[in-house]
Amino acid sequence: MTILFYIAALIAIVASIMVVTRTNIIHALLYMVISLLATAVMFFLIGAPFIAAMEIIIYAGAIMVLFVFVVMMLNLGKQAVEQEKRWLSTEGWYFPSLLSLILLLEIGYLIVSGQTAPFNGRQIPPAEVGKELYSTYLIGVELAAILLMAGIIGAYHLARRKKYVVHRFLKTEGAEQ
Amino acid sequence: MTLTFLFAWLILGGLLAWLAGRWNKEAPRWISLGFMIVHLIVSVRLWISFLTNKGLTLAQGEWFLMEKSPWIPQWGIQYFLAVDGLSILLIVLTSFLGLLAVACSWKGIQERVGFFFFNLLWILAGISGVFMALDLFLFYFFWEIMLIPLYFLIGIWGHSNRIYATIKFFIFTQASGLFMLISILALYFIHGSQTGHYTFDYVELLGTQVSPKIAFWLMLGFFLGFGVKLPAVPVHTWLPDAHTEAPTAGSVVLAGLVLKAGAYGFIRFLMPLFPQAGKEFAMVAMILGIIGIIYAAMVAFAQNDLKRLVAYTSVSHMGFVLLGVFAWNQLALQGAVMIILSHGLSTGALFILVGDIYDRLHTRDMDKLGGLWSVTPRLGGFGMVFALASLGLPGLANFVGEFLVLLGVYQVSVPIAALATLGFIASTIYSLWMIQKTFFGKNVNEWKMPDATPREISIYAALVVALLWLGLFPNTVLRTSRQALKNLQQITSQYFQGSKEATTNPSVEELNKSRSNYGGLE
Amino acid sequence: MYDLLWLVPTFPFLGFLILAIFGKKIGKKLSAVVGVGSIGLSALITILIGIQFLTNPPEGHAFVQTLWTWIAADDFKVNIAFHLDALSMVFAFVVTFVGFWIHLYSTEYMADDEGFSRFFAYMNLFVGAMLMLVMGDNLLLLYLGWEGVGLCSYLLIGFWYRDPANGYAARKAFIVTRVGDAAMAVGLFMLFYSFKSLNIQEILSVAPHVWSPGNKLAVASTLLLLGGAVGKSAQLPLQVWLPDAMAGPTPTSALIHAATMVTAGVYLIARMNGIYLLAPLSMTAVAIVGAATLLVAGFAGMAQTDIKRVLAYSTVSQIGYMFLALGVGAWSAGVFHFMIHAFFKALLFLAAGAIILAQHHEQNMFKMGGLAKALPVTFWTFLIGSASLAALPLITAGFYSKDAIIWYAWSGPNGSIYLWMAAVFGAMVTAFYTFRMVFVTFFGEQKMEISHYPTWRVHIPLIALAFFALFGGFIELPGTLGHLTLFSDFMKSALPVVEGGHHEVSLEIFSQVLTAVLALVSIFVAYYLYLKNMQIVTNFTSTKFGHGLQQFLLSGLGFDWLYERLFIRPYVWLSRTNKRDFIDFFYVFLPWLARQFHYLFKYTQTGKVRRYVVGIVFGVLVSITIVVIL
Amino acid sequence: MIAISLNTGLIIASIMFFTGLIGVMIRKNIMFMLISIEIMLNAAGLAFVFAGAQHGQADGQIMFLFILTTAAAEVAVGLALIIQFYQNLKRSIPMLPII
Amino acid sequence: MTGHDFLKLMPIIILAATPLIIMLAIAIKRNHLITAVLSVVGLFAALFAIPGAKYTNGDQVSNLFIIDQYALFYFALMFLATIVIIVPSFQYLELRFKGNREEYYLLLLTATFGSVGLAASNHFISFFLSLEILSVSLYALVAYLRHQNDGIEAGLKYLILAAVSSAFLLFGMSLVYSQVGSMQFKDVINFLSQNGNYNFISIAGVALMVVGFGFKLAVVPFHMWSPDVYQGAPAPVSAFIASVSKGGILALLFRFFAEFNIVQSRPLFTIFALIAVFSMFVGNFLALLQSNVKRLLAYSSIAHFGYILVAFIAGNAQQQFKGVEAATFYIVSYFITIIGAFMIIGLISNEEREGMEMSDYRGLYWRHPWLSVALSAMMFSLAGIPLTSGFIAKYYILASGISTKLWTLIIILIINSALGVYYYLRVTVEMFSNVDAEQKATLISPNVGILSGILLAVLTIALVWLGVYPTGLIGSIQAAMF
Repeated sequence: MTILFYIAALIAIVASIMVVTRTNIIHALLYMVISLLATAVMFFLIGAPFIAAMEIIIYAGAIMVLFVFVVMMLNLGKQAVEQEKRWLSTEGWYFPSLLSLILLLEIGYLIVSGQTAPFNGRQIPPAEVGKELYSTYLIGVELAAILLMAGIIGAYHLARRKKYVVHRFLKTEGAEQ
Repeated sequence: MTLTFLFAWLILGGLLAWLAGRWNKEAPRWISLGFMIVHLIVSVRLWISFLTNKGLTLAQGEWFLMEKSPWIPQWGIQYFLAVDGLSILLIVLTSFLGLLAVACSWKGIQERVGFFFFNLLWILAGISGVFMALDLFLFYFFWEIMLIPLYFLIGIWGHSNRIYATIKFFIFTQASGLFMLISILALYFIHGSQTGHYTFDYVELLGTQVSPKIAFWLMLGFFLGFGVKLPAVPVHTWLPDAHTEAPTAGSVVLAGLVLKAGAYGFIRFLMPLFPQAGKEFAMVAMILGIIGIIYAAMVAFAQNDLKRLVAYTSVSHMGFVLLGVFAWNQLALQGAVMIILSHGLSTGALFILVGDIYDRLHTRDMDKLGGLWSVTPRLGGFGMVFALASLGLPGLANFVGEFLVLLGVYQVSVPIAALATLGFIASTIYSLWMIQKTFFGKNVNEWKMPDATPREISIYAALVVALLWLGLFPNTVLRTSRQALKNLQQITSQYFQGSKEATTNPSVEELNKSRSNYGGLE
Repeated sequence: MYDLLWLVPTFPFLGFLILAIFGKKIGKKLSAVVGVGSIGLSALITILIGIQFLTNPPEGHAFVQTLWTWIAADDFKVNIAFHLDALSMVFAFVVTFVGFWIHLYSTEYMADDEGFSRFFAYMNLFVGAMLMLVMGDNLLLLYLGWEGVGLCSYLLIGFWYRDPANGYAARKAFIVTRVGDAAMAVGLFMLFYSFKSLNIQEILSVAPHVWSPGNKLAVASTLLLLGGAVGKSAQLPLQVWLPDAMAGPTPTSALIHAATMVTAGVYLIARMNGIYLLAPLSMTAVAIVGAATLLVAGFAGMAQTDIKRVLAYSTVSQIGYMFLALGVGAWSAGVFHFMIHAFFKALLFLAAGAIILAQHHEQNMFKMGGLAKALPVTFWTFLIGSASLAALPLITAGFYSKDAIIWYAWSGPNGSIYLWMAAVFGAMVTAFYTFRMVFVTFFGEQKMEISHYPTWRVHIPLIALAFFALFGGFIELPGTLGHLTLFSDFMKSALPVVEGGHHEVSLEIFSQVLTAVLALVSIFVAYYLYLKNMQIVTNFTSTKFGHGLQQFLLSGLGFDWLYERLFIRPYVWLSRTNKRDFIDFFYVFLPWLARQFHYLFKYTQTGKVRRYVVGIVFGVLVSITIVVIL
Repeated sequence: MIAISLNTGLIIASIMFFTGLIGVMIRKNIMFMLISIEIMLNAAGLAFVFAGAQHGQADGQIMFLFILTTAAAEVAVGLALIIQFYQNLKRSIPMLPII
Repeated sequence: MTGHDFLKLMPIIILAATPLIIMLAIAIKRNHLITAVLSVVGLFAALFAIPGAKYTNGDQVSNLFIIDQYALFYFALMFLATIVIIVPSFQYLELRFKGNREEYYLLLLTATFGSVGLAASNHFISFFLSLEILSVSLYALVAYLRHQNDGIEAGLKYLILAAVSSAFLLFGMSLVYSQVGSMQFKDVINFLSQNGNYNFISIAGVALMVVGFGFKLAVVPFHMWSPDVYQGAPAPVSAFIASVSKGGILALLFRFFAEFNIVQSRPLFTIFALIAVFSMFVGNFLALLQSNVKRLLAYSSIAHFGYILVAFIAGNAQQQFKGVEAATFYIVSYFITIIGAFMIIGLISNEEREGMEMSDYRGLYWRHPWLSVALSAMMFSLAGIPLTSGFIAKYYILASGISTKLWTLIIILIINSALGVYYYLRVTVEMFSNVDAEQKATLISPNVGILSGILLAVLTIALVWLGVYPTGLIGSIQAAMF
């Protein structure tokens, strides 16, 4: 079982590295989905089946799909790739990555130096999560609701497309509706 | 109630002048003139009542008048105004010079007259507040209020590069004021921790025992705050810029009164609060004073802008005050108070004169001026009197002060007094240089200008009479400030022995012994 | 009669006020009346008080009148009070009497000058200040008068202000005297430090008890007072200003730079004789200063071409004699010489003024000539004056007063042979240059015609002063010639009598005869050189050495050149370089530094999001490393 | 059920977190930045679930749920902004190189 | 959720309900005025619910929120601030934005809700969620004028940076949670004070959380977004960001570190001290020669939060001058000044652009005396000159600093406030420098409505009143503090 865990962890890390280094955005998105699925497997192994399911349904399912949809809508696909290549090569990416590597090492050193308590690995069924969710953290849920409402209002307002009334000769701006 | 009246009256006057200024140009002038005259009458009446019944009202310790009411009780801050001999003198000076400042800017200021007099009266309110406040927080409060109107005064009605000068002046005083605020707060906490009662009350704070090392730093904070206002040499460079750019009234108020707040601060707050640190620091401060006198006099001699020259002269005169304060015996202090008053009058007069010349010829460059005596003998005559006053001619006010200071300083240390007397020579050089370049010599570029108008003559005459009166009959002033200065010395008595006991040499014992046998001659 | 004393200084001050305020309005005539009248009134009152002083002197030979308390700080009490005793009586008399004649003279001299009323205002202010100085009861009041006269000399030297050279001379005079005043001020502090009072009589009476003779403080304070006296009386170190002071109108030179102000130093030392006696070192110092000055000024006088500068140098040397007299302890002789000198020097100056007026304001002697016949009265009075100056034996007053000093220089309490020799040699030189001046201006052919014939207002003062120059000396005859000591008996009450010293009569006769002979010889030499054949002098001065010597003497033995290099140039250079006040550079540096920081941080605001994320990561890195390290 | 220690879990999460961080810093295209941010949030969520599992409490998972909702909201608004950004770009309004 | 909790939460509930009611109103008829009035009414209702909440006892509401006096004080402050921001934004939107303006108020209310939630939370979850509500609504608000490119650009920048910093915050929280085992603030703080010195992971976690705090407060290492966002965003939104959002976070910062004395743990003390010092210097130096007034206010707010951090470091050890009291007073005075200043910038704007450049304020004294008096009062208060509340605030911070002997920080504060005076004065100098005729034509003439005129007057008077007679406010703060 632990080997399975390590395999999943490895896949997740490699996939996320691949996401970061791809030039084509669609490939990056797909690698992202793989990494999410790997994390879901890890959740399942740790004993958080509900979260594993949520991860797959919402994260991989909804958010990534949204990404793909927007990418398609703005048909960024092909001609963006060469632009990406140019952008990726020219950009001096040594300094920032060096910086975050040092940070990673320091955090890793701190975590490793901490005491390594054994993992009691109790399985937490979804029922318990639900009960907990709607008793102590009820207000948390309502907060999440307001958060989503704000997100919707914001997205609605920003993404309104201006209707183009394109006349043959007078290229007027569409009335802002 | 008169104390609150003294500064609230001016604030009211300022507002009224500003409002009146919105619809007609003449009104603010007459309003502020009226307000200043009333202010002068009240302060003179206060002085007279102080002189006449000084004895009986001294029940409240040494304060002649006192007004105390809680302001911010959580922090132990009170609205505590009190006046003794020293403060009364300075308030009368404020109102006298304020009146002259209003009178002399009668023709000079043409546009936005209301706002001008608003600022002028608010500066005077701030200054009279400073001289009365005895709650350290209230003192700091007035100390800062003085700045803003003056900043506007110089910034709006100044001359060519007024922005640089006014911002430099503002930051100088603001930064040094903040250092002083830290010292006040540190003292407030030390006192609070010792006695459990957190207060800014000057009278209570006097007794706090502060360890010598910390006391030295706190004293240094106060010294920086007051040293910048009274331009002690290393931190004086804001004054010439502020003066060259300020309008006439601004310069008069700046030189005549704002500088005096620094001097007053030294006497009232620095030495009594930290006597031991003051005594240790006395020698350094006196050397600074000497440098101030000689250095500023030499720089003054080199200037070719008239106002800049007069500005440096006030730096040099204030060097004497620094000497007098840190010599801290009765003679030196009386001398310092005399210099404060006489310097206010003589430099204020010089600035009004220079302002009138500027209004006529629109140049202050001494190389272009010259031979004005033939054109305007009256202006020349008054200019001569004020220049002679500033070089310390006996019979005029400055001499009495300088002589007393040097007499007092002599008791403390001979070399410093000797060096300071060199200041006499240096002051003669620059004063005569100024007179020569402006009034004597050939009228090279044929200035034609009208002689002094009746208004100007009345201002000058008032100043000459005041200078002569202070020069020949200084006793009324000395009598007013004597008791106040004695009390201040009483506070610091354990560190500064009075001039008689400590530095006697054998000859004086014999003197007293021998004097008795032939019945004093005078 | 005595309580009218306060009127004596008040009249001149009143005159000053009236003339200063209403000078232009009341016109020349009335301002002349006010100017001369005020001095006349005060002279009248002084004479009346003088007569009463002689007939029934006040008890203790001194009268004190207190007006009001001037300054009363802690234990320092000074009041405005007048002290009249024999010494101040003499000085007051001379100031007002000679002053009156000079004022009368100047009504005509300054007649066509447009600053007429201003001139008389300054002159009245001067007389008032001089009277305050002379009659001051305490040293501070004396100091007030002291500075007042310094101011008036400044104003009057720079009277014709249009010419910057006069302004420079006036400033030079005031600043040099101010140097002396500063020394004197320190002396005052020292006296107050020891005696807790500045009242002169109190100091004099207490001094012997407090200070043992030769006490360090006594010497120091007396030397400082000497410094003040040297400054005011233009003695050796500070004598540079008097020759340039001739730039002022001639009546001023007559009154201030001859008769009264320059002798203020003499008055101060004479007045403070009590403490000087306690400090023999400073007595000798005074004597040496006097002797040295009389020689230096004498030599300088020989080479002058300007008639007024000759007289100026002669004043300096005659005051040198007075200092010599005070230095050797012959107090009354010094004062006597002061009185006589005041008469004949004022006479000489006024006559010179008449000459200048007559020669189109020409001051160079060698351009004038042959005026004897043209201006008979001026000639004869001038001759009497110069004879008295040159101390022509037996007939002139100058002889009696100078001879007494020469004799006491040797025989006085701390007189010495060298001082005597210096005095005698000085007398010879004085005779030489005086008669050189007389021959050059009055004899020989007339080079310029007369532009203005002096009227009665010039002649009467000349004659009056000439009378005193001649017969003033007979009130004090030396032991060998009738021994009349009217003047010294009068002075006994104020000044200590000359006692001690060796009194061989034969020696006294020898010194008197020697000085007389030497004086006559040098008169003849002057006659021979400047009247018989000028050639010797011209070819002497054409040689390199001769010319160099002439220039050296002309410039007052190079003191001016020295002081220029020593004091004036460094001071002016130092202050010029520091015009921008170098301390200010520090306060200019601070905003510059702030600007540099601004540009430094500005670099971080690139506007690129990725740079900001790097910034955040950098911040996190720093905090995590802190956690790791600490 | 599986005996892995909390520290390894945290290390895995931090590795993923910092890869996301590198992604944000390196990539110039905004879309990639958003995706990298998603990785970082996911990593944080992972850490929370590990911690929750360690302590046997449901808090970790509940926290993960809320992280999910915030990620969703953020992505929504982010993509809306990007759409608006390209709208303006297409109408060739010169864009500052802000990326 | 007992009856008590319900009453306790009443202010938050009303605030949450208002956007819903407004959406209903929009659904009926989309009208700008009604939306604005409704939101103001909603806010006032929430304000009046506060006294009710104050007198019901039992502060802890479920384990997420704690509605004590401290929180209620900040509630009142936020509500008033938002009301004052709404008034000018109404006029601003009328002038500048043609599209539908109602969403603005919805987002504004949710943002206030987020900030208020921050002030009241004492649990990681409520902290994170309120923070995210605030951030998400701000993304949209910043980019509200969507046809303006710099608005979109600012929005994108703000989004990416906020997301990164909240990711850091989360990661920090997870590390802390993994060690502590509970997400309640008081458990975390107890854990930290007991074994904070050797359990490095928890300290590292807190250090990472500091990134979240630092970003929202725009203190130095995380400050770079603020000038660009302030410039890009519309004036009222920048006012909101500068005041309400920073206020919420600051309230939470003080509550989080309330019992925990910063000075004990050396790493945290060094981090906060460094942040305070650098934000003071960077804020002042960058603002020194800034010619754009909005960017100048951004930099000055960085510096001001540097000063507030000094009070935070001073902590509550000293009985007389608690750090939290000084910071709260400073926040109140800071709110008044910064909202007023941004309101004036909002007023001085026309269709094309806002009056951001310094040259727009040239000679304002002689064109609009009252507007310029208000702005110079604000500037003097920011500079800390007497007669204004800024002086009392700075004095209060100085007192709290000196009482705990933080001498180096105090000296740096003094130097910086002297530096600060320079650029505040430059604004006033710009205003009273006289302007010639043809220049006058190009300047934007401000159109001050009646309502915003009154509001501005009220703000200025409040400013001067707090400067001269601050006892009222000090009293209520001292009562509210824990």
